[in-house]
Amino acid sequence: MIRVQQEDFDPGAELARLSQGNTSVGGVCAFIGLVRDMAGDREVGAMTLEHYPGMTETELARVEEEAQGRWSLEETLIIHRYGRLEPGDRIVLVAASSAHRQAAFDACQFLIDWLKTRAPFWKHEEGPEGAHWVEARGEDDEAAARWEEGEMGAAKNE
Amino acid sequence: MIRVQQEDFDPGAELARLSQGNTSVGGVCAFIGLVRDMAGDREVGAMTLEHYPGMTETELARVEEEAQGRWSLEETLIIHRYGRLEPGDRIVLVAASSAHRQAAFDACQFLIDWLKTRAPFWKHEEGPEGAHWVEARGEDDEAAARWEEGEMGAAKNE
Amino acid sequence: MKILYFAWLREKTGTPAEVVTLPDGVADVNGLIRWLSARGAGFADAFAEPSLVRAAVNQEHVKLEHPLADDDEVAFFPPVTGG
Amino acid sequence: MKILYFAWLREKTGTPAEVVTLPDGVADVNGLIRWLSARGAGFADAFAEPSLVRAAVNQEHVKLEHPLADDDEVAFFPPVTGG
Repeated sequence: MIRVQQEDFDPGAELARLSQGNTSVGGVCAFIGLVRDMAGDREVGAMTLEHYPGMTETELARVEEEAQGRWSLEETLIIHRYGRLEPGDRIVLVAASSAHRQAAFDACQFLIDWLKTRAPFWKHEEGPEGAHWVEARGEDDEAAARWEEGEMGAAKNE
Repeated sequence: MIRVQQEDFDPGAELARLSQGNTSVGGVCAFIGLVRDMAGDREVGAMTLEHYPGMTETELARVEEEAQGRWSLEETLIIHRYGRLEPGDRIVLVAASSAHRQAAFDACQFLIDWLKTRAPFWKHEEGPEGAHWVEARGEDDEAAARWEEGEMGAAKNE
Repeated sequence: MKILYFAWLREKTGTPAEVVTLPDGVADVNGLIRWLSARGAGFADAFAEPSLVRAAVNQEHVKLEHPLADDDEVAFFPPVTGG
Repeated sequence: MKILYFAWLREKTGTPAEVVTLPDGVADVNGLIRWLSARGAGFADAFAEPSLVRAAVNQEHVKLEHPLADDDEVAFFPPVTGG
């Protein structure tokens, strides 16, 4: 399931839904991303997440579908917020449930890695030194590249 | 933090504590293990988790301490239940919060992998064909062995 | 066609969205970037460093060589930074 | 010393816990297993397949070659299956 929303979400309620009424689930893996008070050595007062309505949902659905195709999963969930957020605020939740824990872990890591380089969100950070658009990070590209076709086994099974 | 208890836990409340009041946290990774209705091709009606009070807490604290030493983490949490559990019931929660998502993911996976081969718990399964003690699985040993000294980089950075 | 601009491309062009007729001689995204850049200082500035610009056509990531049709929805934006 | 038995070792020995004096000539966990196995059918059965038996001394996993002292807490159990 995909949700793109301005309002906060309740991780406990969301995660419960990944196994509720489904006793085939042996494990749920989840990742919650939050706004930090520092970005590198810059203080962050707040940030505004801009996105591309329509394409965001389409891309997140593609990422979810790709995960469902790669692993044997019971449920997957991506919730991503947009708008103005402050340090400590939740930005994103990705989660996967599966009969077996390794599939849940790998799928969850895949969801956030691919989302980071594909979902059309842009962070505008405000701090004491002014505001600026956050630059994409090479390490996010590398994290996503681990999951490229043909390298998947190498990335996770060694 | 370590908790060994018979009663259920509230994943939402527990996970909130991993970042509450700490704006250095950029990500929280969590894994929840649940009782499945099948173990291989055997139906599971219920299971009873026996443990070694005292050593359980000591071993879980060792696992947590090892994770804290290997990664730069803000908080870690292990909650493990014992006693009688039915399909759909939560067994275990492990979680790690960190400034950066990869440390949170790796530490969380490490916590469950090491716990599985070190914490003194034993599952006694009941099903339509009778009751039996669950046998340890070779793949759990392999998962734990990924984290042995010297193989860690190979396991996670390739 | 509809053209959308996000993040600093929106700021530099001063345009969140516009509707234009596919200009004569523009066959792909690169051609559209050249045509837009000739429109004025803001557009020239936005597209000055093509390596920083990403594009989507009909809400799908594409390379700048991607062909264009007049009923396409084209979007320009910097590398994404969500999550 | 205190000796604890868990899971099917508890069931086969019929003993969750007991206190014994470290027997003469028993220097390590293997020696204790041999001594316990001679006590009767239940104990012999519990320790019949040493490769299935794990031990902890003073609540720490040890190999079966681990030396023993009279004030140790020794535990016997199958490979763990938590999580």
